Amino acid sequence: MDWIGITVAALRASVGPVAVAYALAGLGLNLQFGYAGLWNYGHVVAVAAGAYGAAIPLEAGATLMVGVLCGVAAALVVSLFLGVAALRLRLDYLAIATIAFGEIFRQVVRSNWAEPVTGGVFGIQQFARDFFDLNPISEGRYGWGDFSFDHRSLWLMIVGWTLIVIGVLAMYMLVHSPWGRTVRAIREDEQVARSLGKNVFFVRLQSFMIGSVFGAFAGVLLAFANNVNPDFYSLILTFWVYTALLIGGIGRVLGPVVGAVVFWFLFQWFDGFMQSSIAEGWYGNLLQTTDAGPFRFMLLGLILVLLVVLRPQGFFGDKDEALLDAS
Amino acid sequence: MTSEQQVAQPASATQPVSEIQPLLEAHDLVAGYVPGVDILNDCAFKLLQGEIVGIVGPNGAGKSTLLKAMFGLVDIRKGSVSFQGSDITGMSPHQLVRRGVGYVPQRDNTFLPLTVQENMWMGSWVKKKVDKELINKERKQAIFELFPKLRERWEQRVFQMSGGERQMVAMARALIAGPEVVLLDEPSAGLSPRNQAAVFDNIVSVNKAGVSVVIVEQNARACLQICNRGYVLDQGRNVFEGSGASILDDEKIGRLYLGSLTGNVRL
Amino acid sequence: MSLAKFPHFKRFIWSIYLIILGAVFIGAMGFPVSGASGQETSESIKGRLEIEDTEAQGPRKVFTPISGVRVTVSQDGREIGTATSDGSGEWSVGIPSRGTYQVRLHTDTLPTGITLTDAEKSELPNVLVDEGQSKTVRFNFGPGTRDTVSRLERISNLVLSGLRFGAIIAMCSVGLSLIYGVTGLVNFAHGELVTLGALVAYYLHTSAAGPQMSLLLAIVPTLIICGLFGASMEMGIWRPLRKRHTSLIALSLVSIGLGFVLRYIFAIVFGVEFRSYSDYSVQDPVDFGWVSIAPKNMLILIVSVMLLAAFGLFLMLTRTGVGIRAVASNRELASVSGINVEKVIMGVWILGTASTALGGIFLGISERLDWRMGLRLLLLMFAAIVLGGLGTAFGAMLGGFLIGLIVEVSTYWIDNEFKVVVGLAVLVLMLFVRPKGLLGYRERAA
Amino acid sequence: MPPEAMPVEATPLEATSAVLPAESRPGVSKPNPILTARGLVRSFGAFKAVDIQNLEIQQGVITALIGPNGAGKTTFFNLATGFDDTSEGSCWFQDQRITGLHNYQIARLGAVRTFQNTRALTRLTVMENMLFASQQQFGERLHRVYGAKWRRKEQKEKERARELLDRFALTHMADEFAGTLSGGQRKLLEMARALMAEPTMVLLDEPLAGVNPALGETILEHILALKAGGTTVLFIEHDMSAVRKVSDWVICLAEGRVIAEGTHGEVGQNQLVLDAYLGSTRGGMSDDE
Repeated sequence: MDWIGITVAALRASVGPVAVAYALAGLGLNLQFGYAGLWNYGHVVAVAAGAYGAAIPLEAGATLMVGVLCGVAAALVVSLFLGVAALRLRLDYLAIATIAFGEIFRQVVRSNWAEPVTGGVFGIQQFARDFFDLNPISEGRYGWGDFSFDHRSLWLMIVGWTLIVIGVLAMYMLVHSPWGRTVRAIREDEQVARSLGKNVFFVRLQSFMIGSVFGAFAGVLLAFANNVNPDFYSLILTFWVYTALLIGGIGRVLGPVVGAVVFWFLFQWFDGFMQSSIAEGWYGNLLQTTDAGPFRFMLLGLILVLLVVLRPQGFFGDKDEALLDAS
Repeated sequence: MTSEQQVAQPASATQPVSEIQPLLEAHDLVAGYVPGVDILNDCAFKLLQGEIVGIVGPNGAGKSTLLKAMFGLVDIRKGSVSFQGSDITGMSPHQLVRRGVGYVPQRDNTFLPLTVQENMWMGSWVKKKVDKELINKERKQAIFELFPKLRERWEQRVFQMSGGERQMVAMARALIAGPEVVLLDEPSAGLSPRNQAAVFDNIVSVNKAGVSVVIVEQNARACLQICNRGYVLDQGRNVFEGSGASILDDEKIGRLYLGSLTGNVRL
Repeated sequence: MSLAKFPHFKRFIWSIYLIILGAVFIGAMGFPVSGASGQETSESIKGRLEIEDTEAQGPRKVFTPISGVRVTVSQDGREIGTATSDGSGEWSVGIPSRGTYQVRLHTDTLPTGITLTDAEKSELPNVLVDEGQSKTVRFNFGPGTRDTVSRLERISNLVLSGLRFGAIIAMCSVGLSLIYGVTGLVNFAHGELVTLGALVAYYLHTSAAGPQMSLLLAIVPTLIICGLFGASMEMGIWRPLRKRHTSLIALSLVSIGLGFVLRYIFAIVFGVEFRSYSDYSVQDPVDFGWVSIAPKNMLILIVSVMLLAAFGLFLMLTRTGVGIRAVASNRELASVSGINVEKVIMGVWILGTASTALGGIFLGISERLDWRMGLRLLLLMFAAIVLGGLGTAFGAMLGGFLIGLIVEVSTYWIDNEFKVVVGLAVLVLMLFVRPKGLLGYRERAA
Repeated sequence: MPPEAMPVEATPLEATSAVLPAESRPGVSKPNPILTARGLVRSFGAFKAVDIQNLEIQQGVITALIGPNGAGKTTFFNLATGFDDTSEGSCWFQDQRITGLHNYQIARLGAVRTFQNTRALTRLTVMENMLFASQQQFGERLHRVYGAKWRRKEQKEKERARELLDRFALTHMADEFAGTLSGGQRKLLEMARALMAEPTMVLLDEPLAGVNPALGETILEHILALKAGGTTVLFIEHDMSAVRKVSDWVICLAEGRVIAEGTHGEVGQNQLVLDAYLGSTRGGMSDDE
């Protein structure tokens, strides 16, 4: 078995454009879930709104700037609507409401009815020419051996990692400001916050919407990297971001970034490992090559379970600060 | 409640307390909810057959915790609890109920969406042999004698009832299993004065019917008036123990621990 | 590591391991591992060509199949496929994906003497096929006495279909609601319990490697297996986590992970294509005047209603049933009343998974089976229990029927593809208007 | 014990500059009311948890709210601070009608409450708990987060917080998680936190509940110090000796109604009050002093 090949491919995925998008989405979810304590199971709505919000005007011929702004604006509008409606509910209801909303969003954009605008099941392709026209890197592959990227991926990665650096800095300042303190205090005890004159609903809404902006950037990046396809934005995306977040550690600024990198490393590694081991006939005829995909997802589900149970603070966190463990 | 139970003798003054086999006893209890924080520190408690014993003290003294620890609701870290001479430390509530200990929590002490009748079924859960028939007859009769009001409310759901009526349902629920002893956590909390008086009267009649009673109360004076003996707790420790009257008469105890306005009432 | 604080760690790990192993084992034994798992598209357009035999005697209509007729499916002028009707008049064309297609009947291939009722309708220009759907289209032949379906007939058929779907949702969501009631767990893996029931029955009934018992006989062992599965999940996973005072949100994340694990095991062992039980897969609807319904669906509706009513009576009248309601309303008090709460929770898990499995079998009979059938139902189940009132069994029943009705009847006005959206919109709306649900009771503040 | 705490020598009345009302009947109007309730009702079905015709809380004095369990004291607190919905009637705070306002808006007007069960924000440090309470957090508005201005402001607030922590003997814990504090320390933190908000009126729900007598004394001194600093105090208390020590005025609730008002001496003699507490008319009242 080509252990090195598998590992290099995994390393490549762990810093690639999709991992970057997960890190960005994770930054947003971390603000909502880790710092503000909002049980948001519909983060995919923000990501999808970002992707569609950017892709639709771009396809219609808008400039890149307008497209990106539209993506962010779409996420803001959707999260404003969802937040105003759902943030007044008890938190387990919030979870159900957001998950339902995520599915509503997906079903609507993929419907025949919305097809003239969203492309229905086929999604939207070939709209990011403006973005790749800005690419200063000339055509070709760059890197060492198997660890190499083509010019498009590299351009996406440069933009993406820049966004992450900016995002992490912005998030750090945000959560270490008095505003961030209020957000955390509300997570601890909203009644106390109210008794001290804090507008709990408004601050929650703010954190919800800011988290969605990060999600929107992730969506725009994903759209540039992979085109827009409605079935990509199913509920499952939210839970992979949760898994990544749990790996990195909830409620720490760098947690989602570390988590996304590790998550995609594992994801790709499992995939490579399963493919080769099945091909080499390790399991007899118990597993076929087509089972490698599902098997990898199964392992990741298992990781999610074990993480929550055994290390709610993440691989790198401190037990005392484990946010999940408090009952 | 039932005929096989004797009407108990109140602890007689001639016999020293230590020589009688206690019904419920706790030694050197250390217990708490959060790891590392002990609410009870070496707390001791004793109840004799047929007694009413009050546990009083300031808020946060650990009165309710003592009750919960004896009833298996709080982890006991040190010490032991025994009932009728056998060790019950760490037993779970449903085992204790089967042995004849009843407990009425302070809040949320009724099944709100259930009818009074269904609440009673739940109270008699441990009596597997007791079919509906028996509940309908003997025990129901006994409950109606104590709480006549429940007769007309029998089929009503509890969430439609008032606070005083709910407290009756709660007590009846604990009594219908025919326990030897009931532990009452602040039975008068949240009730109007008239209802409070009624609750204490009820407790006395329950006791007369042969059930020993442990009461935790904020309303110390009203409680101690019906108690044979009382314990004063502070900071999870016993600070005073004696007959109800002796606690009430003790000026210092009254001022320091009984704490409420009634601490200044001389009877 | 937090192992020290988790006394049931070993048990937990073992149960996860056993769940996976068991599922893989059953799968490996039960489902012939075929190359079919690569064949992911399963959408098709099919139909049966037949003409009413107007001379036949008796109350029931008799149809004669028309064979040898060619039908072409195309999309935007592109031909997708052609089929010829077989001896029973049936034809079927596989299509690549969801979308709108045109279906044309070649009238020149019709046997002499048989004509279309409406000659213009030899081509159906807008045949909409959903994801995974096998769409049936109909051509009418002969003089055509009743080819127009009245509004009343359409809506009453939708109502009946809604009741059937609602019964299935209700069967499946009673367990979800009760488990939430007694443990507070928002179980996102509940959809997988639906799938599990359907697939275990498939193994016992249809699968070549299974015992191939009749479907009705297979139901009993299926329910036992699924009930035991629920019990082992409770024993191995949920009880240890509850003992450790794991927060509800962490529990729900565990259920999400567990859902993934189960679902992808299904995908591996069952494959990703749609299948049907060999019994009852095709049944002609029986006409009752205004409504027509396949007998299997009628039976599902009747049996579900009877079972749900029996379960309701059980909850109202028996000691155990009242005990379940008591634990759901106040777990702490139930425990101090002498109820062995853990035992009741265990009972609820067994009952809940068994009834959910039965719902899954019903879903499989009335529609089809695949590895995601439960996931597709999950959000509608949530809609049902939120509508009826979280944590109450009667709420789940009422909510289930209502959601089924709303979802089906909405297609009278709204396009088919928005069915689920309508159900979820009801859920969201309910959360805003009356979060405690229709049957939830309000606790009076003390 | 904090060094700055005032010794409890002067009886409360001597330290009061405000003139107490001459009469002591329920609902009497007072010279300078800060909180006023008129026809205030909170009903649950047919049951009225609070039913107050007329009640005024005087500015600058310490008022104690007493009454048996379930008399509606905490419910009244909840109504006055917007934590519960009023069924009928209204409350005014300094001439502004506050019924219908959100609880945080009422807090911003200057009426800050505490809770009966201590509520420390456990995963924030003690210092963060304090800073969070400040009403003048410039950087609390989102659009200012990335400016530099709030840091200067924060520095000032930090000094103020440190002073308060000194006063409550919590300085050494400033950088610990509030979750590590003992029960008594949490009680002190909660009070310090309320003061950090610079309220014109504090409403303390059983500030002595669950604390030992020594700490109780300290808390009472802090309450007196509050008055000296010009803050109005309304507190719920069961412990009559504490009420006697610090309160200028006592209001007794029973079954949701105000049954007596006056100085603690007057209320202590009131037959209605005794009845309410005892549920019967046994016994009389005698003052220790």
